[in-house]
Amino acid sequence: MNAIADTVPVQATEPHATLGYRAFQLGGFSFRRDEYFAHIGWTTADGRPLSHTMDIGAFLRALMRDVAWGFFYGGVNFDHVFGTTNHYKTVDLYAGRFNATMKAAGVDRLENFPTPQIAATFEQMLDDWTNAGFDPFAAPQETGSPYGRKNGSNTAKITRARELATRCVGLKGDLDLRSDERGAPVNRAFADVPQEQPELHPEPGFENEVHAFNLFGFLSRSQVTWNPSFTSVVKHSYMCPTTEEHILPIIHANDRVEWFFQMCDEIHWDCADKTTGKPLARVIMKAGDMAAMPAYCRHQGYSPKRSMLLVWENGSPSLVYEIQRGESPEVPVVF
Amino acid sequence: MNAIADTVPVQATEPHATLGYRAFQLGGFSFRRDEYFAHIGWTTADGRPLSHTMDIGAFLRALMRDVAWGFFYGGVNFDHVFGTTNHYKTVDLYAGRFNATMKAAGVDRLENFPTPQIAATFEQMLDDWTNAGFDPFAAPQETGSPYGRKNGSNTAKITRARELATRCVGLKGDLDLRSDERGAPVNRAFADVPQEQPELHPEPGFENEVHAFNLFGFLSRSQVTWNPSFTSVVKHSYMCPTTEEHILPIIHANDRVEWFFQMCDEIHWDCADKTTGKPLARVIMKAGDMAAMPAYCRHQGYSPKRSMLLVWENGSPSLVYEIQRGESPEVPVVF
Amino acid sequence: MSADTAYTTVFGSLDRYEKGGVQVIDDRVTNYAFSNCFEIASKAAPYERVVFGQNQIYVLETVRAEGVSPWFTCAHDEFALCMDGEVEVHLVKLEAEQTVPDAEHNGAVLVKGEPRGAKMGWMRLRRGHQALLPKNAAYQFRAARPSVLVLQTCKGDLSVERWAEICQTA
Amino acid sequence: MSADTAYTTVFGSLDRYEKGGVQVIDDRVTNYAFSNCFEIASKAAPYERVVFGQNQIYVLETVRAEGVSPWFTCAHDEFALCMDGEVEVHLVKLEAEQTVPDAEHNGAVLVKGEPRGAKMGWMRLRRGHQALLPKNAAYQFRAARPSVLVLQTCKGDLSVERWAEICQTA
Ligand SMILES: [Fe+3]
Ligand SMILES: [Fe+3]
Repeated sequence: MNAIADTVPVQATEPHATLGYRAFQLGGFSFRRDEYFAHIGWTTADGRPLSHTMDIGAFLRALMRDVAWGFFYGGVNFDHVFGTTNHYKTVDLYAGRFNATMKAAGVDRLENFPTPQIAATFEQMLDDWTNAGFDPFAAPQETGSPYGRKNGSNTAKITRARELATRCVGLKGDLDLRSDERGAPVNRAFADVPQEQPELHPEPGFENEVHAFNLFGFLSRSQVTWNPSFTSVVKHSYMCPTTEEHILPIIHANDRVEWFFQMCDEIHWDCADKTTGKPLARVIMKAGDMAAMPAYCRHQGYSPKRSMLLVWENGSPSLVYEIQRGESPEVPVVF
Repeated sequence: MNAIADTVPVQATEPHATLGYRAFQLGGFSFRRDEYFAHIGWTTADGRPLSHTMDIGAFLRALMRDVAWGFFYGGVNFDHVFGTTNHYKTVDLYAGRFNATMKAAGVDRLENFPTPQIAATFEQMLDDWTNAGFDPFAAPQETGSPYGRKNGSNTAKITRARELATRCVGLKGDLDLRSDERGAPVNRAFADVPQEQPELHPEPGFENEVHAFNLFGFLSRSQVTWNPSFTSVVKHSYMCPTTEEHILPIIHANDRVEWFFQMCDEIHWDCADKTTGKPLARVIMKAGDMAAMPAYCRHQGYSPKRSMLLVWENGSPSLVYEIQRGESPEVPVVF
Repeated sequence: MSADTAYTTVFGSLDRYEKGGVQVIDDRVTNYAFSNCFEIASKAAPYERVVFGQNQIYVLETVRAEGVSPWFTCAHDEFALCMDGEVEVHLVKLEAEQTVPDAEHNGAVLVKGEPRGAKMGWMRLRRGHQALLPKNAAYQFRAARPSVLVLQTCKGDLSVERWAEICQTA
Repeated sequence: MSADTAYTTVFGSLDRYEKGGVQVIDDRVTNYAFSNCFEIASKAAPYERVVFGQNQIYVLETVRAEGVSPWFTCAHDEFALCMDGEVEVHLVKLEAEQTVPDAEHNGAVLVKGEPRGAKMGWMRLRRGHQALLPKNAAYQFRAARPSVLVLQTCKGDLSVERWAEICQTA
C-alpha cells in the first residue's frame, strides 16, 4: 500500500455479513468475492448487465502481479475476458475487449482510470480478499488455500517490494544479495544450486568495480514466483530474472518485443493473438534456449519445476509510442 | 475398474524414476504427468509435433467425470483444447478439433477408439496419477492437493459407482436412501437441510406403492460434486440431481437438449458454441430457476456454495441420431 | 457447527424467490427457455399443469397446489416434487375400467367421476419431498395453503404451454 | 533433504543440452527467434559475439570462451553471465586515450594494442556467475576449456548476426 494510493478514495462496501469480504466498485465495474470466486459485473454498451466468474485463487494471483508490477508493460490479462492495459499514467480496465466474440457482439466494456485510482482499488481489494494462510506470490505447493470465508489477512506478504537494482546486484549502495539472514533461504527446488560467490581479486581501490555475483544463487533464494527483479542494467536494457513454478497467473500482452532466456529446467508457453485471443504457437523452452515473444502476442507459461527464467526487457519510455506509431517493429528480427 | 476394461491392453511406461508416475499412449496421443501438470502430445495432420498443458488438478477432475460417466452424453471437453465425444460404442479423442483456430490451422487431431480401449487407458491413468490425499470428486475445500510426486493412491474414491435408480430411490430393490450408516453423512454446507422423511400412510398391501422420499435430504448426503445420480425415471426421462460446488470440471457439449432446474442456492453458467468455443451467453440460476442448454452449446458451471441442481436428461437411445439427422431440434422449444 | 462455518441453504418459495436470468453475449435468449417455478406458480390457477421443461415427449410441469385437486390418473409412472408448502397426495388403486385405456398414452388425464377401487393410502409432502404417482393409480392433491409442485411426466392432454409468458424473452 | 523430495536443477552445457522449440499453430516460426546458447557456442569461433537477442540498440550475445580473448572496451557498462565452464575476467582501468572516444558509442570495441592503465584485478566466473564489465575499462576473458558466456550489451561493431543459422526456421 503506497502513500499515493492511500489518499485516493476507494468505493467499497462494508464487509459481507456472512462471507466477511468487502465488495468494490470502480467506474462501471463491480467486484465481489465469495468462498470460491471473484465475480466481476459490468453493463454493456447497450445497457444490459453482464458478468464474469473467476476462481478466486487465479484472480488473486493475477491481481497480485498487476498490483506489484504497477500494471507492468502493456496488457495484463487475468484470463480470456478480464484485464488491464497500462498507459503508464493511466490504466485501461476491460472485460471482453480482447475477446474476439465478446468484442464483435458489443458486450465488452473498457474504462480508463488514472493510475492512482485503479491502483488504490486493486490494492485494497487484494488486501481485503487475501486470507492469512494464502500467499498469492508463492507456488501452489508452498502456500495454503485461497478459498473460504474471511480469515485474517496477509498484508506483509502481498506488499513485498519489487527488488530493483539500478546498476547491478551486490554493488555498494545497490540491491543487496539475498541470504538466510535477510530472510531469503534457498528454495527447496534449488537445494542443489551452488551458493559460492565468484572469486574476486580486486586491486586496492577497485573493490567496487571488480564486481561479480552468483546470479543463480541469488535466484535460488527467491521467495516468490513469476515476479521479475532487476539484477543488471545497461541504459534501458533490463535483466529481469525470475523463478517460475506452476502457471504464470496472467496472460501477458506486451506492448513491445520481450525476450526469454531459459537458464535452467523448462517452461512451456502458450502464445495467442493479443487482440483476439486466438492460439498462435506453443514455445517449449529448455535450459539455454532463447525465444522472443513478438509484440502482437499474449503469452502464458507453465513451469513444471521451479525454474530460472531471464526476462529481458527494453524499458525505453519512448518504445511503446514508437510501436504505436509503427516506427518500431512488432517482431524481434527479420531474416 | 470394470471387468471389461481390465482385459484390454493399455500402453503404459514404467513409473518415472523421480516423479513416480507412468506415461500413457493411446493411438497418436501421449500423456504424462509431473508435479503440476498433465502434458498431452500429438502429431498434427502434416506431421509436426504439438502439445498441450493442463493443471493436473483440473485434468484429474475432468478425467474422473469422463471415466465415471462412461463418457457421458456428447462431448466432454477437459478445456478449450482437449476432450472426448461419446458415440456410445466408440469414443472420439481429440485435441484442437473444437477450437476454431486450431481446427482452421489444421493442427488438430481426432481419433476414434472402441469404448473399452479408451476406458481402460483412462481408468489406469486416473488411478496411477491420483495420490492418496486427493479426491477428484470432492469439492476443493474438502480434499487435499493434487500436486507433487507419486504418493500412494486413492482407488476406492475414484471407483465409486454411480448411483442409478431404475424407478425411484427408496423403493424395495431399487437404489437405497443415503444415511450415516451407509457412509453418507450430511455435508457441512447442507447441515440446515431438514432430514425428515415424508409421512407415509399406506393401506396394508400398498407399502411399496405409496412411496415418497426426501430428495433434498438425499442430496444433502452426497459425498461428491458434479456427479449426477438417477433418482426417478419415467420411460427415458431421467431425473439426475447432483450437488455442485466450485467449478464443473468439464465443459459439457451435449448432443441433445439438457435442462437444468436449480433447486437451491445458485450456479452461474458460461455457455459457448460447441464447435468453435465462442462465448454465447451467461446463465445465472437461482433457487426455482429453470433453463435449457441448447444442443449446440457447451456449458460450464460455477457454484459458489454447494447447491442442488436437477439435471434433467432425455436418455432415449435414438435421440442423438434423430438430432444428427436433423429430425430433432437443437433448441428446447420454439415460441 | 460454529457460527462462522454454518451455511444457510437458500431455497425459494412463493413468498420469496430471487430470479436469475440469461445474460446474452451472442445468442437468442429464448433458446434457453429461462423461467422460474415460483413465478409460474404465483400466476397460475390451482392445479394447472404448466410445462416449463420439455424434451420430445417428456415434460416437467409446475403446479400451484391450492385446495383439493381433481383426481388424475396416468398410464405411466409420474413423480411429484414439493418445492414449497405442504401437499397431501391421496392414492386409489383404480379398477381397470377407469384406467387410461391405451397403455401407451402419454401424460395424465382426469378420472371420470369418483375414483373406484381400493384406497392405497396417502402421503404428506413438504419441501424437498418427492412422491411416486404410480401408473394406473388415481391421485389427488390437497393443500391447505398455496404450495408448489414439480411433476416429472410426459406431455399430455392436461399439459398447458405458455412459453412466451413464462420465459425470459429479452 | 530426503531422496523423495530432492530436486535436480537441470542446467545445459556445451557437452549436454536439450533444445526445446516452437510448435507453430498459426504463425511464422521465425517471429519467435528461437535459438540455444549452447548450440550457438558449439558452432562459434572463440570470442565471436553472436547476437541471439536484440531489442532496438540492445543485444544479448553468446560467446564461446576458449583460450585468451582480445582486450575489449566499451563506453557503457556491460555484463557477462557464465552459463558453462570457467572463465577469468581481467580488468584494466584504461587511460583516457585508449577509451572509446564517443561516450555515446554503443557496443564493445577492441582495444588498440596492449591496454595501458592500472590493473583493476580479476575475477573467476563459474556457472551462474555474472560479472560487471565497467564502462571504459579494458577486459579480457581467459578460459582453459571451452566455456559459454552471455553478454548484456548494446549492438556494436563486433556484434555478429547470423539469425538464419542460429534460429529455428521450420
Ligand atoms: Fe511477458
Ligand atoms: Fe451438461
